[in-house]
Amino acid sequence: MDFELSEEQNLIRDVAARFLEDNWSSDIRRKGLDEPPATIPSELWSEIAAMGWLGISVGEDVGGGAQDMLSAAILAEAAGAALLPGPLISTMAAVTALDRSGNQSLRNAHIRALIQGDKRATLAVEEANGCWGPDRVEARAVLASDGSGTLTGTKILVPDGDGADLFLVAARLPDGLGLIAIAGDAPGLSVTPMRRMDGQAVVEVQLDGVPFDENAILASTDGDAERVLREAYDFWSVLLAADLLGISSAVLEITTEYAKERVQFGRPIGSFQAVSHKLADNLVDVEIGRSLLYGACLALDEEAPDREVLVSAAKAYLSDTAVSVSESGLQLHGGIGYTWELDIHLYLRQARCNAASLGDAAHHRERAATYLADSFG
Amino acid sequence: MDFELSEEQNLIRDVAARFLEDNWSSDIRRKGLDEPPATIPSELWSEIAAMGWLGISVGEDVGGGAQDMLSAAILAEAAGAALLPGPLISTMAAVTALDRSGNQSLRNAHIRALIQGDKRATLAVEEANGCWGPDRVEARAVLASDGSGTLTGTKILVPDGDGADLFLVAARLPDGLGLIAIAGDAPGLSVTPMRRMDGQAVVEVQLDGVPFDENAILASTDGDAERVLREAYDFWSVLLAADLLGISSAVLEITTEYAKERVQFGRPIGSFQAVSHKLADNLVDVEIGRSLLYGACLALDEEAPDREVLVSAAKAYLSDTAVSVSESGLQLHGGIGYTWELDIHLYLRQARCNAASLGDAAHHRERAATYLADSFG
Amino acid sequence: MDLTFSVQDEAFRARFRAWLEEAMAEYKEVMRAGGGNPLEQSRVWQAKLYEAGYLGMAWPRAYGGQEASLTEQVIVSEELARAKAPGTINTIGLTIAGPTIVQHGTEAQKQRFLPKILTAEELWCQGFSEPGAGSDLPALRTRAELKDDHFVVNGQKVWTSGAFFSNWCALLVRTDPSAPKRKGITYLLCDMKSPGIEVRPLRNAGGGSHFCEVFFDDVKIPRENMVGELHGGWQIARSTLEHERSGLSGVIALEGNLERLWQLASTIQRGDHKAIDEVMVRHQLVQMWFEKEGLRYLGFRNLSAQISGSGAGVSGSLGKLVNSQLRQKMASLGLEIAGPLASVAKKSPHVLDRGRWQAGYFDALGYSIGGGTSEIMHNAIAEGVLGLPHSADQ
Amino acid sequence: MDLTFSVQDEAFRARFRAWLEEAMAEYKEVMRAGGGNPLEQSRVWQAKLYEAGYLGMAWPRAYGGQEASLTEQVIVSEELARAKAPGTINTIGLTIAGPTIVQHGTEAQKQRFLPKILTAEELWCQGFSEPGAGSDLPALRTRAELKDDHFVVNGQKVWTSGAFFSNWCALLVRTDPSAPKRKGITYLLCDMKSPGIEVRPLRNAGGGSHFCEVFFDDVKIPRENMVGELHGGWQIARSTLEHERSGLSGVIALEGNLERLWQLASTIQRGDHKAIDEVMVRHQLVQMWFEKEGLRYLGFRNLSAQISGSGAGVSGSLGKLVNSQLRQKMASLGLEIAGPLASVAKKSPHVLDRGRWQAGYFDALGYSIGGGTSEIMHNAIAEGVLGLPHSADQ
Repeated sequence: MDFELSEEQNLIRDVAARFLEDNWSSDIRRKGLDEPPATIPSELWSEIAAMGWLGISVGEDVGGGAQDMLSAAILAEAAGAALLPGPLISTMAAVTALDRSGNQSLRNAHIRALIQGDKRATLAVEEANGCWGPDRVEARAVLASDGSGTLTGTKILVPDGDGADLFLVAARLPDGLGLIAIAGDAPGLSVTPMRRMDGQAVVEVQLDGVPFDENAILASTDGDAERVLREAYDFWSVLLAADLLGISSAVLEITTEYAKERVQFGRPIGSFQAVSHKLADNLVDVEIGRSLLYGACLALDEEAPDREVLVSAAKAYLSDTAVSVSESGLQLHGGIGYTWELDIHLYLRQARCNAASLGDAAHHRERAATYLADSFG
Repeated sequence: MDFELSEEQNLIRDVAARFLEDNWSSDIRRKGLDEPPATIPSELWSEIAAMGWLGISVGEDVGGGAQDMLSAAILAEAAGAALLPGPLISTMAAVTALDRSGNQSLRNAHIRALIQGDKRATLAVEEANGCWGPDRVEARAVLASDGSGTLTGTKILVPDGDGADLFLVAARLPDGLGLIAIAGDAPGLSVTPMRRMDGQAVVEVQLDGVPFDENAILASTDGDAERVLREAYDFWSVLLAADLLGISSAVLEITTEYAKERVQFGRPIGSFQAVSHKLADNLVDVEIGRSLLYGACLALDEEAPDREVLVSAAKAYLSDTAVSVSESGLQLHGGIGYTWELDIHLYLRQARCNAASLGDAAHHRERAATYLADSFG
Repeated sequence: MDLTFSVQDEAFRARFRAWLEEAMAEYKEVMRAGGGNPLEQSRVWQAKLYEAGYLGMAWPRAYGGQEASLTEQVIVSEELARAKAPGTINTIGLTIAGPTIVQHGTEAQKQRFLPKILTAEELWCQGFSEPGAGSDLPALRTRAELKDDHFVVNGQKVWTSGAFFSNWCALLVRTDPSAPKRKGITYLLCDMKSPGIEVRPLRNAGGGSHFCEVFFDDVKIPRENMVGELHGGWQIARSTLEHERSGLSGVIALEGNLERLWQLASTIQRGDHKAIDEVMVRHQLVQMWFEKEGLRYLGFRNLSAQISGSGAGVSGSLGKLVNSQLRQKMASLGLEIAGPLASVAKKSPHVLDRGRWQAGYFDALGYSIGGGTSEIMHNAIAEGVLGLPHSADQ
Repeated sequence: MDLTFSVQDEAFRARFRAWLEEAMAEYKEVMRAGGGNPLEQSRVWQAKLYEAGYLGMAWPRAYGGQEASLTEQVIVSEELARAKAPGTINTIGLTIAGPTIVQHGTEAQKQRFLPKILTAEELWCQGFSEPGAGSDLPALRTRAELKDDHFVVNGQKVWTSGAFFSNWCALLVRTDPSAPKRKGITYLLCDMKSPGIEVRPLRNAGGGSHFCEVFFDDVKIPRENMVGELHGGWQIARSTLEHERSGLSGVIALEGNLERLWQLASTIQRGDHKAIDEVMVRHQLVQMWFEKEGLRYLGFRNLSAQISGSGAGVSGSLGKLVNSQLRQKMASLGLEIAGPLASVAKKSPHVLDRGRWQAGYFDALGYSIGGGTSEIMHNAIAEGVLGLPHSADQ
């Protein structure tokens, strides 16, 4: 029975926070709104790779950190709190999918270069149908009897896709869903830049009969490609939930400090219950959300039967929490909170974007309902 | 342009409040929980009739008050605030249905005795199918070519039905829905007492091939029986919404007074924003709800095209308001609020019961959605 | 109880509506032709309204107003909102500075200032809030010392909308630092071209720059530009702040928002159905419609109370609170309905309605802060309406 | 991070579960046979638990306790909740008076009181709240004067659960009216058979009578029954009030509620579908499940922090707040799901589940009041966890 961060995890958290404080500034994000996109400079990306963050969940045999899910989530939380853009998270998710897929040739071909930051990979799942997730994938992979295939479809909101070396593309295979590894320079693949409301770069990927080989499919050792896709999406969702947790606790901390210092009517505004009870409610949401995130991490590591519903719980709860904590942070700052110079709107923008990524709260509640109907039924 | 209470309406309100203060006590309701049901003694009923309340909306030619919808709602609001049981409301709705139906023989046969309090009538609409309202009526009236018919079905939650002289029963007729007037001693009609959580008496009515004559159908002058039923149900719903408004404003007043007087931490608790802002939110709900109720009353009087959606707005909004104001009243009283001796739980019980009568908030939101889809579509 | 307007009022409405339709058509023609910058265009529009006799409806005729009835005032604001007419540029002049001068100004001030507010010849801004005096407005510290026949002002104001194009500023200053905070404030009218004034734009969270900071460095203001008594400015400012409006024109704006939101939900495809087919989306929209309609009938109650002078109106704080909450709920629902596309910024492929839902969201966030935060509105309702004891000044 | 229990712990769990199953079967047999009144039956059940070594898990062996590990304590409370075992009658003795005596009592008090708490030979109640001292507990005014070797107590307590059957009362009294309110309070153990005590039952909003008022008229309490220092009672009471628990057994109760609620929604017919088919009902249930599960993992975090002594646990006020909110949301949803039948009272035709949803609703309303209101929990979180300044004592 041990449900606390280990000493090593505490260290990861502290080092990450200090590193980002020294090497990253929210001002880059503010500037990125006027001159998009806000990206991580390549030197910083190399340093992040050198610190072992990209491969933290990857096996040691290829140079990874072989850490558990929670350790990766701790990094994502720190990134969210520091307003670091999303490529850290999408890269961690992509390399972990490659690492765990069971497709050794793909793994060996790419993973070292990726976690060292020399090449870049991303995941392309969502499509322009108003929905999220594997179940709504319509991109279609046609396979010939000789094992060669072609892939056709359109992906949107693909993070870090501009100049990516490798796209892991979700598609319908003849016998179910799966992820297919497509090189960034593959014929028939074209990339159109998009921008998010928080200034982050995403792309649209057009796949027009892109040729691939059946060895490019990320299948598990027992040949189950769909499980690989679903696990990767869950892993990614948990990291995004951790990012939302980082946003929530950062805004709560900033607002709490402001409430202690800002004086109106001769008293710190934090002594008014309209302020203090709102912040207390925010703390409740942050702590419940954090607990759900830890639960989801553990469940993924243990491949627990309720892991999907816990992933949905964490993503749904923290999506709502990050938005409401950021909105009330803006409100409780009064006029100051509504200025361009304060970071709150940057957090709120990222909260809104990430809350609407990889399934919003309602999407995940419906997914959880399906599970719970079985469990209670 | 005049959207205030008229002088006459202000008088009705003040007289009603004073009369109920002198002649009714919440203690009767409290006792009624242990020794159900809580009913209006017959002497008081006679006095209420003598004051002209029962026939306030009925034509002057039969001794009614010929007042508008708002005047009737003012009485219902006063009844809610004073915790008077429901027969006032169901009787007003039943006599108004009879008055307006266009069936003159029925009207002439019954209405004077009813509004003088010598006989009692009620409406029987709901059935045991988990739903509310005319659309869900399944009781069936079969009509022979000679104009005689039989009525079969089961009605529940019929107010004031024990010993009622006349039941206006909603049923499916061969050409639509309608209300049929059935005498309390009709063969095949049997009544089983039920009790509500607030101690009020309702009944189940079994109709087992009850014979009736086609002249017992409440049809409008153009023969439209369904419109009569729907209008009666809307009229009744608005009165119930007014009762819920009475509950809300009474609890808000009681709690506000308590918050001014109760001292904790050396200050009246009403100076703590956890208390004062909650009460301010309650006031907002009460005033918005009151405005919707006035709007619904006016729309019914004017037969405005949006009358149905305004009735639904008032009933939905005030159902939610009465419950939330009563719950927060209980909470803000602290331990005292949780005692049997305080009236708050009596209001809360009546709020919960009436919120779940004639359509709960979700039912009315869905009804309104249908209307708005047309209006915006 | 009766919501019908008199025959005269309806005739007035018909006349105004006809005029408005034609005027807007002409105005759009001028716009299309590219006549002048947006500021200039807005002035032209306001002057047009004024010349036709539809501006300053409540103001005395002696200073260019119409002295119209309350119902006519309401009809004008309803029709303007319904026609989605361009706004009048001189908002602060028309709603804050002007009414204050009408009520508290000297005869000379009325003659000097009121007509030019109506014609938009002189635009106004409001110098109330300061960095240390937001919700606690009477804590303001901008100093003004009376020397002979003028005040010398030093200090800083913030959240001053439109300061960079305004000619005049309604300014609150502290003239007696030793008095209790509400007793040492004076209300001045300040020429924005006075030496010593510096205006810096302030960017808001949504990226726009409607606000400014205004710095005062030994700015001279003649004593004749004082409104009311020396040290008596707080009562004057308060009467303007609490000036209750029926809020009916605000409701029409909400109605427009709601209609667009309903149409968005009816358009957005979510897999095999539209967003509006989801009961949670639908019921949220309906609930907002209820609240909007409640505000509308609340507005009628207030208007009737104003007409009859019965004093039975409901506090304007209540309307402001509900209005700002409702705007935010609508804006949030817009993003929820947008689904995955909520995050796509303007000028990007797949962007929804050119980013209007996102811009609207950031706009809406300002409603519960500007003009008194929702927390202050709650205080005002608790203390002013329910009579609960002060929470602030213990 | 690891939620598995050790082999020893799992063996302990298996042993306890087996015992519990058998013990409950025996107990039900006795119940069916109609053995004794409900109070007597509860005593018998508690004695049974005690004799088997499953009570007083945290208490020292010297006074009848088990000195068990935290994980064993958790296992026992988890299994009791899961098996829906009868409650132990002596709640206040086991959770308030006992732990206080363990921590602050004299050796003589420990020997005198602790064993009989465990065996339920002596039942306890708690005399803290007063009519004028609810949320503001330290404002209590029940006076105790020290005369020679005893205190003389005069005053009134309220919300005293089970006072009418209790043998002893953990009592807070004011011994120094001139000192600041937290410095003049003393903690006494009061024999409920002492002359001068009058107990009157108090009926709650749901109709039950769990609470009492207790009146003290010149009641003598020997000085040896004082816990801790004279005037030092507030600190002692506070340490008990803030005694943080993992709250895990509470979560299992929530889980049971939620399961019943889901089943209700899957049973209730609404026209052509079940209530569970309505997305709003379903999503509310899911959201409650999320919150319940969040509380569960929060409990694990607290438990781990207690085991490791890291101090990284989360305030118990937070758990209490969420738990009471969640209970009320569940109870309200129960009535909503019930639809038209929400109003039908017990013993009536068509009543749903014999009125359990209504009774549960009134029970739930008490959760956010008893043991510190939700408002006080918000204060505790704001001040104790976030470090915000006091709102109460200006």
